[in-house]
Amino acid sequence: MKIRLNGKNLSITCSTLLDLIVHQNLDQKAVVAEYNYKVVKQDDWEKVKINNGDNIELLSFVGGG
Amino acid sequence: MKIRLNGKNLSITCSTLLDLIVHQNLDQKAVVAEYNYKVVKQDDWEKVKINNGDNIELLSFVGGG
Amino acid sequence: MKIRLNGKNLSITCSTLLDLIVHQNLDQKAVVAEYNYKVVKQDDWEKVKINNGDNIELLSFVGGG
Amino acid sequence: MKIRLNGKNLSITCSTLLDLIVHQNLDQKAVVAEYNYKVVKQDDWEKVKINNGDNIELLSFVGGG
Amino acid sequence: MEQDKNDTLYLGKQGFSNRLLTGTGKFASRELIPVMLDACGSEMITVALRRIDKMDQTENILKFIPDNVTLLPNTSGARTAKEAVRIARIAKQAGCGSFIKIEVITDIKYLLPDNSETLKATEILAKEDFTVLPYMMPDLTLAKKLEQAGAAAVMPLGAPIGSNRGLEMKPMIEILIQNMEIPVIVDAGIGKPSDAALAMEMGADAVLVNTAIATSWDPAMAAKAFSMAVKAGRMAYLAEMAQDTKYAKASSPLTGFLRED
Amino acid sequence: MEQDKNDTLYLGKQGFSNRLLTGTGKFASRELIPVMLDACGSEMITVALRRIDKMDQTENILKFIPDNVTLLPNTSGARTAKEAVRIARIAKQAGCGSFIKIEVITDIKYLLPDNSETLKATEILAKEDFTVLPYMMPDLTLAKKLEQAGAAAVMPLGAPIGSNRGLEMKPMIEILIQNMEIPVIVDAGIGKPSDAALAMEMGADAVLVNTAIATSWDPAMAAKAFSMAVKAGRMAYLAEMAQDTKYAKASSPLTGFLRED
Amino acid sequence: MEQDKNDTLYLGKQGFSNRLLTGTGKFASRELIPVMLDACGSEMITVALRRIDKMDQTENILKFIPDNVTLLPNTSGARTAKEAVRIARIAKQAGCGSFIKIEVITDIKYLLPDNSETLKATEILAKEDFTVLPYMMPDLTLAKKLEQAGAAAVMPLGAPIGSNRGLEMKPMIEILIQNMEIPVIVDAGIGKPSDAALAMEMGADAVLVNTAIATSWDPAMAAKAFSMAVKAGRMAYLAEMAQDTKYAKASSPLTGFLRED
Amino acid sequence: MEQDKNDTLYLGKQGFSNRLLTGTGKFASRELIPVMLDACGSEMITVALRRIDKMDQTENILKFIPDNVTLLPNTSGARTAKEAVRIARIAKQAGCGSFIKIEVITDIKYLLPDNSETLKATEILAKEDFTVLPYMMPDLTLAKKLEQAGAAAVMPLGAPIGSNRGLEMKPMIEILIQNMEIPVIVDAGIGKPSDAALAMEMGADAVLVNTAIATSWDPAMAAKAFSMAVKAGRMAYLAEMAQDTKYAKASSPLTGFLRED
Repeated sequence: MKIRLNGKNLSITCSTLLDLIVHQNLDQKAVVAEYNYKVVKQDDWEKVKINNGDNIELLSFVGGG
Repeated sequence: MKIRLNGKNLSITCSTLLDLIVHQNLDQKAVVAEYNYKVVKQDDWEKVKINNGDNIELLSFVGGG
Repeated sequence: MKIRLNGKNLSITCSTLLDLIVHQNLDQKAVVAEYNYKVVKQDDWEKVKINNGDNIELLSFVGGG
Repeated sequence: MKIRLNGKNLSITCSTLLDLIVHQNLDQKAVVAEYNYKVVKQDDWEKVKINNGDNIELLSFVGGG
Repeated sequence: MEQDKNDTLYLGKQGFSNRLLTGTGKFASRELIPVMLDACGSEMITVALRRIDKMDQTENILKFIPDNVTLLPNTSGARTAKEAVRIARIAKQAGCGSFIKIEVITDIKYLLPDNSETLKATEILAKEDFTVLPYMMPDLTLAKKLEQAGAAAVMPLGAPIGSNRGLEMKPMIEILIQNMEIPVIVDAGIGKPSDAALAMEMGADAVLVNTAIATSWDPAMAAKAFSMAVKAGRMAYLAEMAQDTKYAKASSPLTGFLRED
Repeated sequence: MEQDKNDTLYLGKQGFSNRLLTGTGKFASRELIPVMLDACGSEMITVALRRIDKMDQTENILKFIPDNVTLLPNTSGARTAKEAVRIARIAKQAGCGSFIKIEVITDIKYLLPDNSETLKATEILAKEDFTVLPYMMPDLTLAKKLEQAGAAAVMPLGAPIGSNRGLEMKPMIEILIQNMEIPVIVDAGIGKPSDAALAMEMGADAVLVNTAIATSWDPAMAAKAFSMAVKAGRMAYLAEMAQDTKYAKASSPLTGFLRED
Repeated sequence: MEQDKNDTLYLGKQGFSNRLLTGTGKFASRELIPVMLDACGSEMITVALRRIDKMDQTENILKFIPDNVTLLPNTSGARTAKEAVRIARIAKQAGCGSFIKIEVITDIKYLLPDNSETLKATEILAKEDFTVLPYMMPDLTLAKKLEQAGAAAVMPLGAPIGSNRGLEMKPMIEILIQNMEIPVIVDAGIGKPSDAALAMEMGADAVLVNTAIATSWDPAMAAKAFSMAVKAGRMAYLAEMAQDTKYAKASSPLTGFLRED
Repeated sequence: MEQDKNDTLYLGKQGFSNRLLTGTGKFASRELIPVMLDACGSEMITVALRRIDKMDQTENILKFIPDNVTLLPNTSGARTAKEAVRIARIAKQAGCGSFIKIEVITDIKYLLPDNSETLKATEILAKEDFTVLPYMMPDLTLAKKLEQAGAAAVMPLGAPIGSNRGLEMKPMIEILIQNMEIPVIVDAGIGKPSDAALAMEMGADAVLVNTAIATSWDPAMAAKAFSMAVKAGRMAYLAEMAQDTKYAKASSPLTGFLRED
């Protein structure tokens, strides 16, 4: 399955958003996940099935002025 | 005949643009005439017939920065 | 007896510095007295005899920047 | 004979100011000569006999602001 | 003698008593942020949103910000109104509240904002119930349009971001202060406490300081200094200090001199 | 985070922790003076000496100054070194302590000091164990002579007395600060807290403010504002804040932007 | 020694050797205009277009402008891009040539331009083969868009029109000068020859001065003064004058002193 | 329109029509000096006196100065009034005329003058029929003493010698200009034509420029630029240009707008 993650093309096997985030080994509390231009709350990550061509952004808040 | 001259409504009897300008007693060399949003050169003033509802602007160049 | 008090000539009858200050009706605590270019403390005012031609300054501290 | 020339001690054999300046090989037109704190004009250089202990300054005008 | 307890700054519906806004950028260590906030009492602080890079995955600036401090996410990185709007929406949905500092920049040399894209983003986000604080070039006509569009304040720059050059744009900022209904917050360029004090004396409603605090060798002390300077400037503004004069005015009396005559 | 407790200013042998010096001139009511002092914590205050005029005999400014505040009598009214010396000696003998602010002025329009008479008075009084603080035109050569003569500090003017025009003489004051061994106290002209903060950021050791406090409509609030600004400026100086830069420096990261690509 | 004869300023396709642009507004008598032009050698001058008012019907400013001076009609009075475009087209059809100074203003207090409407008018008129000179708030992002849209130059204001306050916007104008491909002409606010010289030294391509000339008591002398100042500033720019330094640099030699030793 | 032909500057009994004074220091080649003088028309130029050093014996700057240009020898190198007096007397006896620029400096970092030694030298030399032009720190009290002592003008510094920092001492120079009877010539620090123009606009009687001309890559062009700027500033001063205003003042008429209504 091919998706676009953070602006780059990627082939993955994860089936849900949660799988993807776990697989990326990220600190879940720090992650802001956008699935096809819509933010998904942490509780709902496991409900979101990933399909071919999806656009996913995994973001976090950082220092800025 | 009612026209709009320089932003104000006016009843006139002049039939051409030239008549109007002559009637207004203006220095013809100083006048820039716009007839229905189109500039008319001095030579053509007599050719322009004025109709009811026309929009006419009589302008001149003045000092400005 | 003629003295110079605060830059002005004055005829007085007071015999001591204390007399002079009392006679001028001044708040003694606020007065700084200079007798012939020397400051005299309040306790010593009564000891200072005034002579003809003496130069006396009665000063006080005021607001200043 | 020992003199002080331009702030430094010097032993010389020249007998006149002119001799000294010639001996120093200077462009005479550029020289301002002070002999014992007094300026001597070029015409008078040969008249000035140098004595032991004299203080001589050979100066010139330079660029300055 | 004390500053009026009711001297509250309202941004949208929220009131603030501290008029120093701070930022989280450029700190040598994020642990310094809560110490800095404690030192200066700032009640609002900016944060930025970025794609997670595996190489640097540990960052979550939010956990260094105490709960009583209001978050002000910025849209840094946006080059268009559209990108700014997207970032703003994500920040809000991610639970950062409804404040948003709009920052749309295409100039990478001076980081000067794009006023017209900033206006477009403001128009969109104000309608979505954001409390919109647009970072902007000080420009009265544009500021009036932002006000019209529902901005909660305008944030004119004093000088380019991070330049520490102070109130280079002072004449235009003064014009904004004298003509805007909504608050004017001077953002960017403030390098020293005296700059902050001056902005407040001029009548600015608040200042935002990040770089000058974060990059000093003692950010907590610097933050405290800025906080005091902001308060000092505000008090001077409220006390309507005397105007300057052409000639001198003696501060000691001009009579009663002790002289030899 | 707190400013170093040992950041003491020494004038002669006496140490001061508050770097705002104040004055007693021009207050609408003398009762405001102790309130003002309490508000700002100033530890030294100027007073003047005048001939008593029967019509106005009640004044004794000293009773409005708390015991813990050091008196700094000035020699205002003096037009020559001789007159200044006489006033200084009277003030000392009258129990005002050994501090003296030398002020010799012949220019009645701008009240600018006479540097050469000031130097002469300093030479005399320093030998008589006064702690001499000369008010002066900022002039490095003269300041070095004052230092040589035993002055405890130099007090260059920022701008004419009472003019509230701030640090007009900034370039020369900076030169003094960078080259003097004794403290530099900016006196006269400081009109706003931002001026005071700026002087301290530049490295001035203290500032003296009278007119701007006394003539504001709330002298206690103004004094507090100046006190905070002085502290803020001092802290910034101690924290060695970052220098200004020509270009911008981003305060948000320049990577990881969320964009449509 | 003479300034390079080829130091030509191009606006569109037309070259100019004199870098002082003038205006026809506010002269006490129109007869002064040709005298003023003769005194300063300005090769381009602004005029405005107004509805004829019977009461004041005699005005035709054009006859006071010599043929060798290029007309620059402005769009003053326009509050929108649409109105500016209309005025521009009339001016061109009336035989004033293809130069147009775009001026779109809604702020009647400071007469500050509306940058976004100015951009819209520029986009339209540049396509119609006007040589477009937009009067603008100094704003790099907007200036780049104007360049993109086909403007022949940008005309940032130094300070509000007629204020004589000089280069208040200096920092932003410097940024424009350093980053624009098209010429930068400083318009509005220039009050003294030194302001004009400074603008040229900074690298501005030209300046436009109207009020300061027209309202002086001797417009011809003032115009001459501005013209000389513009040339002086341009020459200094071309001669790349030395930079300023922190310390002094002796102008007389530091050796060979005549001294008592 | 032309500047009044009788606008003559008198220094002592000699009249000058060109108000730019120049210097001979720091030129890459002395051959540039007459070219520079020809380009700018300066009528007075400084020279210095030094002990001849065999290693560099060829210098005689005088032969590069045309006869119609008045020499102004300076006393550079003097650290005391006594040394300055000695140099002045030598210069006069050597045929350089009676003009003397007094320069007494002990500060080798900023080359700031010693005002009190300068006054002493002025007192002595004025009695010996020198036309004395003292270089000085701008200080009104001292300037008045110089005037009293017979100085033909005062020459306050704009900024440290050779620093090109312009009119840093502007506020004090303005005070001198408004209060002195003798001419005020701004010397030192003038780095750009705009600085020179500004000094003249303020009412200075002349300016002396050396470093900025001599160290530019084209001294003749630079000198010409300064000369034009000085004339421009003088003309503006004589034309009493309009004051600056807080708000804008339209330069185009505020009536008769062509609008859609």
